[in-house]
Amino acid sequence: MAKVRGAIVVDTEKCKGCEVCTVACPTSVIAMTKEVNGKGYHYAYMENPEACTGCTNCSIVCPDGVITVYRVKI
Amino acid sequence: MAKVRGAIVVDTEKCKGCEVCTVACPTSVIAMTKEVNGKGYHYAYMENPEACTGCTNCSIVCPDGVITVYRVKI
Amino acid sequence: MTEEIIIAGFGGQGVLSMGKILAYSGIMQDQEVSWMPSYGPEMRGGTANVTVILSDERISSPILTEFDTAIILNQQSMDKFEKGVKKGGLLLYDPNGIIHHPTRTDIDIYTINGAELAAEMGNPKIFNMIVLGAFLKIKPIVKLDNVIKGLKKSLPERYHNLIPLNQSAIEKGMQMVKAK
Amino acid sequence: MTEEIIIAGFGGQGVLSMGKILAYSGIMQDQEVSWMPSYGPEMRGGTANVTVILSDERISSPILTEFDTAIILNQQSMDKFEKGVKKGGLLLYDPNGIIHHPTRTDIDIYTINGAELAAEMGNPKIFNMIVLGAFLKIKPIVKLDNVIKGLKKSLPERYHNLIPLNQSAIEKGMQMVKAK
Amino acid sequence: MGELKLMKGNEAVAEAMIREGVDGYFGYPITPQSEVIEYLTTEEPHKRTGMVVLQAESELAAINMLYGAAGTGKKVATSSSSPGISLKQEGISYIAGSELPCVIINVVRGGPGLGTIQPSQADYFQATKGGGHGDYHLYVLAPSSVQEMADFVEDAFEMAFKYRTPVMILSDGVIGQMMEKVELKPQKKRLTDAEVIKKYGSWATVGRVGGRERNIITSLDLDSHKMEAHNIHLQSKYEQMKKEDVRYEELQTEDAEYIIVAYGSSARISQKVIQLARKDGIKLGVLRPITLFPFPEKPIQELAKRVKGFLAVEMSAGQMVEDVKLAVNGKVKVEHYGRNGGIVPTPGEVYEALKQKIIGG
Amino acid sequence: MGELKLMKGNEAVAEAMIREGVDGYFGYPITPQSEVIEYLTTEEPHKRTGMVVLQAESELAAINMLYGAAGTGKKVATSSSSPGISLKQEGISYIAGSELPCVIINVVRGGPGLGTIQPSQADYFQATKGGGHGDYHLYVLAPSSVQEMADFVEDAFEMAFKYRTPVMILSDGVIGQMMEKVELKPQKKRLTDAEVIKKYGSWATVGRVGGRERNIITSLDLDSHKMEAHNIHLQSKYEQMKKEDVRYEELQTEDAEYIIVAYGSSARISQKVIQLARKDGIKLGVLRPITLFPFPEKPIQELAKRVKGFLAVEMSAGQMVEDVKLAVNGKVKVEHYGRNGGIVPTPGEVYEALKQKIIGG
Amino acid sequence: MEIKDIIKPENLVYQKTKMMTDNTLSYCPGCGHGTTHRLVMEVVEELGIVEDTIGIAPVGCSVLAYEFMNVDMTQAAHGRAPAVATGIIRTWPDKIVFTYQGDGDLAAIGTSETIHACNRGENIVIIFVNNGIYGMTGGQMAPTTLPGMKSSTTPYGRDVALMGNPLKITELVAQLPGTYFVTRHAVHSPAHVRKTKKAIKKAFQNVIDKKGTQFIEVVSNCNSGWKMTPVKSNEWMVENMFPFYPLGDMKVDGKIVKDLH
Amino acid sequence: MEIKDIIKPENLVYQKTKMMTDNTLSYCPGCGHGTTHRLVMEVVEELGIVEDTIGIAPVGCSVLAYEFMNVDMTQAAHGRAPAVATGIIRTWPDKIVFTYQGDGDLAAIGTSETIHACNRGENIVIIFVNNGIYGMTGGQMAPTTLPGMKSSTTPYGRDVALMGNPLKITELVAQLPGTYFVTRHAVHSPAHVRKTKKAIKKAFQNVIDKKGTQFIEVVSNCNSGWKMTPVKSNEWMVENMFPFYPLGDMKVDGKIVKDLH
Ligand SMILES: Cc1ncc(C[n+]2csc(CCOP(=O)(O)OP(=O)(O)O)c2C)c(N)n1
Ligand SMILES: Cc1ncc(C[n+]2csc(CCOP(=O)(O)OP(=O)(O)O)c2C)c(N)n1
Ligand code: SF4
Ligand code: SF4
Ligand code: SF4
Ligand code: SF4
Ligand code: SF4
Ligand code: SF4
Ligand SMILES: [Mg+2]
Ligand SMILES: [Mg+2]
Repeated sequence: MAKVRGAIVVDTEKCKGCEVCTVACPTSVIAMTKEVNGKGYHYAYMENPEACTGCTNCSIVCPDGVITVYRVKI
Repeated sequence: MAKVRGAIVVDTEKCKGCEVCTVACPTSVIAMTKEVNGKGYHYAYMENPEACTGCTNCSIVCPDGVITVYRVKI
Repeated sequence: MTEEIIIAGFGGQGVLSMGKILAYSGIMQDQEVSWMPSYGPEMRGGTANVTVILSDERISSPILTEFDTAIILNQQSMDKFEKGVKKGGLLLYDPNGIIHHPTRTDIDIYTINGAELAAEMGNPKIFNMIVLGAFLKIKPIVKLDNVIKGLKKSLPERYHNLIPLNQSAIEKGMQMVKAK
Repeated sequence: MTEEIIIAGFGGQGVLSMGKILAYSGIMQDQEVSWMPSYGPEMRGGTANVTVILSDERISSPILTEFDTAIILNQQSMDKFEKGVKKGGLLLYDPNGIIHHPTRTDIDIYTINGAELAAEMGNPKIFNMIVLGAFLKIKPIVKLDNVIKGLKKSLPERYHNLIPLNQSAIEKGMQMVKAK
Repeated sequence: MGELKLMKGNEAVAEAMIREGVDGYFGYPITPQSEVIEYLTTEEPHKRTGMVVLQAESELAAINMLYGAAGTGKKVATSSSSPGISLKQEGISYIAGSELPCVIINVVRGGPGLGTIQPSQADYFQATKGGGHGDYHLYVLAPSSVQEMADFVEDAFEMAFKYRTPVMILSDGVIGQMMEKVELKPQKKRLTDAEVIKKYGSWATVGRVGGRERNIITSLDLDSHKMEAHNIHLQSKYEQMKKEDVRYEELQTEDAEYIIVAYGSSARISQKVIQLARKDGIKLGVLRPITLFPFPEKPIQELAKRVKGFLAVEMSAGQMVEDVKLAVNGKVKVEHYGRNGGIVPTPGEVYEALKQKIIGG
Repeated sequence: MGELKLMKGNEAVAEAMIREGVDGYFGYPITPQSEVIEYLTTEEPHKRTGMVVLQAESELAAINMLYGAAGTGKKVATSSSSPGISLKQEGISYIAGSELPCVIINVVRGGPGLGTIQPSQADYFQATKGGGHGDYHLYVLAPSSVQEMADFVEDAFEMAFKYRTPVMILSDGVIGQMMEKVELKPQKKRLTDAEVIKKYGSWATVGRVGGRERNIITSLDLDSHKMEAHNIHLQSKYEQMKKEDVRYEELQTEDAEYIIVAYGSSARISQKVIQLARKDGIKLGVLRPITLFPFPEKPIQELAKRVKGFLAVEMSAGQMVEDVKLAVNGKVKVEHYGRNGGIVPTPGEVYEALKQKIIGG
Repeated sequence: MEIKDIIKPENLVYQKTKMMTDNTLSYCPGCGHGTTHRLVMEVVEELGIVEDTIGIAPVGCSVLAYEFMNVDMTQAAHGRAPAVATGIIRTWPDKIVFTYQGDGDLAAIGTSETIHACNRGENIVIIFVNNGIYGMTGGQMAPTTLPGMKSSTTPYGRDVALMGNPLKITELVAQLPGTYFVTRHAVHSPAHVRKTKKAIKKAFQNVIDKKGTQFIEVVSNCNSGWKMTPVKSNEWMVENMFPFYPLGDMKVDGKIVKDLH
Repeated sequence: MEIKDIIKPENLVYQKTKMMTDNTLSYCPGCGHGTTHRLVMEVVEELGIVEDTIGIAPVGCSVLAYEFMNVDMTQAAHGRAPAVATGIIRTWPDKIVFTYQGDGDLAAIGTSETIHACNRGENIVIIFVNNGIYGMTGGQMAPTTLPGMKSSTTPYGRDVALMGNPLKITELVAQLPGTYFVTRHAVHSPAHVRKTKKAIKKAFQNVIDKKGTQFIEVVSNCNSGWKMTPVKSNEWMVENMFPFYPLGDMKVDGKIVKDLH
């Protein structure tokens, strides 16, 4: 019964697959891809996009600042 | 009524006339000469030799260590 | 004989130790050898490479701009070193993660699915040994004996139990290498 | 004309400022001048000296080993500089505290009882001006006017009231100097 | 004629800094140059011009304060003497590498180590060849009088900003401690912050004023090719200095058969040797390098074509003599005469050396 | 043949220190030489030989720890790379002035300033002319292989104690980082404290053992005459080094018409140029200075009598070339070829330079 | 609701500040330097001080901070950032000057410059990233390396008998009269990031108000040096670093607010 | 009784220790350096450690300490004495090593070496003569110069707004785990001399017992720098220096015994 929905956009080429965001996400939205990016890193993506509340936790802990967060009240 | 008598010997050529010993002497034994030594300093001497108790105060504060103290019980 | 080799890939791929084993193998057969790594913070998360020379003569410069062999393990290294292979030289690469495959026609090009095979063998750490095997199949510049001796020399005593595993990885690489 | 002078004595005797006034006086009469002190910790409690040169030409070295005039104010300086006076040169000294008087016969020797006179005049600070006066009496290389002008230049404004006192000290020195 | 004063070299250079409109001085006491900071703190230039004077906790801190301030386009200077200058070598190399304009004064004393506080010229190599690491040079001015201690402040800053390079005034204990008469220049206006931004804002770190691209002061480049290009650029500045800004003085060289090359205090002494020699009918001249880097190579080459020999006179075991030799390049004899440990040679002994090593030899 | 190992230059020099029986190492990490201290702390030589290894808080502290320990007659060393060596200049000048035996390793990187971590030879002036203040020199050894990185440890200490002088091993990022095979010498016994006292107790500060007169380690003398005498003594040591301990290697110089002078990594590269040139019928030889101070002046002078030209090859903008010129003294042409910023020249480009600057020019 | 309906400019709630450049950070995956950089830049943006801000990059992993922070920056010699900052603030007293330094830089080679700049109360912000190791040069011991902690120069663990105890430099500078705000934080979790940012903002505001030296320690990870994954290293940090380097304010508004012994 | 009857060898109660050389001290009249030198040498004599003692002279007025103290001595570069001592004690762990340093040397240029040697707990004695000024070079401001105090570089008095407050380095090192005994004394009066000597003796004994770093501050005068007569300067010291630098133990047997804030 979420009152808000959120979504994140990961700059996949700049993500370094550190997984700090996954730990920070209170609703376990994020996982790492199987594939690697040009730098050889698995990168973050929304595995459970519905669970995202747009709380920005992931984005503010992301050391590389590669997550952009959107939120909308519903 | 001193039970001890003391005396000091000043290495006059090395005395720098700082007067630290005069201040330290509890019985006002020491004064500075009018003449100067080879370095141009007035130097310490016993002005009131009878008052000396050989307490070593003057010698232990003398920065140049030029005072030798003798003491005898009487 | 002089063989000038560059091995280049990601930091964690065992590039440097592969070079070291090769160099040690050279020593085991009384050759002159040199091993020159890229070094410093550029390695951080980025690429690592090492230049290995085996020769019957005194080696002058350990730093090269042209190579008899390039062993390439990621795209950045491909971009950087494909052009450095001498005419008629060898380029061996693992196609995993390679988007732009080599295009030169004046050199011999081989591939080895090292990452895949290592995963199959259940141990990503032997990746570099598979690649080494592939290389030695194409250019048997050092004998397998000497490689094993080299391994012994370069590994601390407590890891010597891993030598058979490494040997089988090398042999796997020898089997699976493919001309492109 | 070039006059090369050393002034040497204890730290507190005003050696450096005497030299400075002399140098300023030279400037007042459009001469080239140099003033070079001994410096550093050796001055601590020990001797101080200054070499002053007044000349009509560009001065080469401000550091001298021979002097036209030596003005000597303590025994150590006597020991050190008597021999440096040029043949026919001048040695002026204050006999107070001097045990070994100068022995040379090829130079002019004068004395000035500066310390005594200063004490008499009730101001030990003017000691060096008395000595300066004595020197200028023997070698009037700078005019008294210029000395006064020099004094004005070298003293901060707030001390200008002291100039008459200094002038009378100089004059005293001029009167009291004696050939030895 | 401007204002005439009797001043120590150390005081003159300090007063000249104030009048030059210098923005900041960062220093640490050391004999024989402590009068520089003592003069400045006594004069309180922050009241006269707004100039900042700070006694740092060490020479190391001082040179890095200089680095910071110089990177903002401010006119800044430091001074020290030999051991303190050695401590500054890393910083100096950074300043040269980052191309920052500033002035460093070395009032040289005898070394090596703690050595002596007496005058010396034994820091020539350090000053001219680069005591710090890497390929760089300072523009080095060598005053030989109190007047030049004052005058070279302006010249030093002119070169510092012309080339965006650290400039060294290489003096010694004689020049620093002696008093001579000196004619001081009138006070220049210190640039306002806005003027600094306007003049140097294109490269200086003054904040991204007006939202411009950021400026960076650095000597680092992990890309060797860029680093090489940077080095080539630095070298080109040194070449330009050699073309445009060599300075020297020639004394009676027109008819000279022998030449003494000497700078700073040694040049003053050598000047007297001319008189001694000419009295004996020996045609001696003196070439005094005023810039030690760039070294007056050309005029020495020219002289080498027509004279019989050179004597390099330095208060050192023989340092500048190498540059004289490099310039003469084997054409005629080059010898060295020097004193060490704080001893200043006399004209007489220099003349003797000339006769023995060059004329007789 | 001794034990053969594949080692980095940095590791080899570290292992050689242990085997030499060195008593102490004081260092601070810096690329490209951090492997020296990493190897030492991993090997735990205090267990093998009793050798002490300490990571200092800075290079400044490290060089002064070295100074303290060297003053007691212990065999001690430090290592760093260019910026760190600049920070040590004051300390090095003290060590030279106080005549203490010790070894300083510089694994040179590109400068100036923070520069680059890649190899360079641009600290030649600093090493050979004296980056610190005052007249002093280091005895400077330039290894050109991992084997020499190891071997020169023994040689360096031999010279350090022979002359009571700091010795520098001037290496570079190539030699430090590359692995080659190296034959290690057997372990020497470290001197016991009693042996140190016996051997060096006449001058070293080890306590007034047996109530002897006190020993003093100092570089200070306020008396200029004594200081000058001390300087003359130092210079006499340098003269003795020039007579007795110059080292160099000549490659195919017997019939050579052209000579490349190069040391360290550059010498290895130049060696390849001989092959290229001789293939074209050009008689090229290489003279490799092994000691940079004392510089092999004599052999170059000899060669200058019969060859047509010299090319100095260095990874710098041109530093050693000055010493080559000083030796050649105008007899024949001397030119310089160098790369900067961490770039190592290829044999091909050196050959091109030789043709253009010397043979064609 | 579909993702693409959420991802619309009007719904944007967080994106990397424009005060960070577009250059890819040179740091290892998960390294706290990146987060700390960003917080400083967010504060500069929010306070609207970009035209007056000058940063000093150290020698250490963050040597290239000038490639990432979109402000004027000077790269200082190892340990000398506080002196460099002093040179700037003294000649430009109205500028906002900050240093950004690692623990090797600030507490080993730079100890003297740190202590004296703080003691003089230079009006600057010092951001001190303490990861207990020399990250840049390959994980050697730092003055802040914990007892028993492994590094490439203490491969068997830091032996305090030989190397001394870790240096709590922040506790020391808090006691100098020149410091005004001294505090210790971390950036491994969202809550900590928020607190750290608040502290940084306060520090910059204090400098705008000319209050003297502001000293912010950020206890951080060094995955490469510690040889752990980023997530593991953050856990290790919480368990091992925080007990030794407890988070929180030490000095606020010029007053010590905590027992520092 | 006549004087000559008193002055007989058998009546001798005090004479300068043989551990001081016969060279005339280079210090100004009344300077506390002389007294402090003597106390150190008396302790060395009394403990019978001359064969094992190595001293480090600083750069400062006491640079020539090696001319006066009759022990093996090394003259260190300005501020580096603790590093020099470290080099010695590490390679000769059984020797007795002490440094003798002024306030400029120890607390300005040498801050880093001081802090780190103390933090490592090097087994050495540090004798720290704090006269609030740079005596040697002519009386410039030191880190320990009092607020408002005149020196040749603060001719109108130290302005703390510009130069910071005096640095209480001894209070800082007392807080480092490596220090074992940290104390502050003076040598201007017989009673103080006696106390100081006791402290020095305890420090040397602690080093013999391998307890770590011993740090003894001696607050002293600098007549030349302060421009006062020796007697006046001692009075001034009591009135002005002691309130700021209170005498007494700070740390004994490794435990802090005083509030140091
Ligand atoms: C004078 C000098 N010494 C040493 C170095 C090598 N060096 C570069 S970074 C560094 C340590 C950095 O550690 P820290 O300050 O903790 O930063 P981190 O990388 O951990 O963020 C060292 C020793 C140098 N560049 N300059
Ligand atoms: C690197 C260096 N910087 C500066 C100096 C000059 N110097 C000599 S002693 C001294 C200050 C000494 O003051 P302090 O340590 O307080 O000793 P004090 O003379 O007061 O006993 C200075 C700055 C020097 N010799 N070396
Ligand atoms: S925190 Fe950032 S860099 Fe790390 S995995 Fe998540 S998105 Fe990628
Ligand atoms: S915004 Fe919040 S809920 Fe959404 S992915 Fe990030 S941390 Fe998870
Ligand atoms: S204390 Fe010593 S030096 Fe001073 S006056 Fe007395 S005897 Fe002379
Ligand atoms: S021994 Fe005591 S009583 Fe005698 S002179 Fe000295 S202080 Fe005075
Ligand atoms: S080495 Fe450590 S501090 Fe440096 S970027 Fe990597 S994780 Fe960060
Ligand atoms: S200058 Fe000061 S510290 Fe130095 S000897 Fe004189 S009184 Fe003592
Ligand atoms: Mg760190
Ligand atoms: Mg002092």
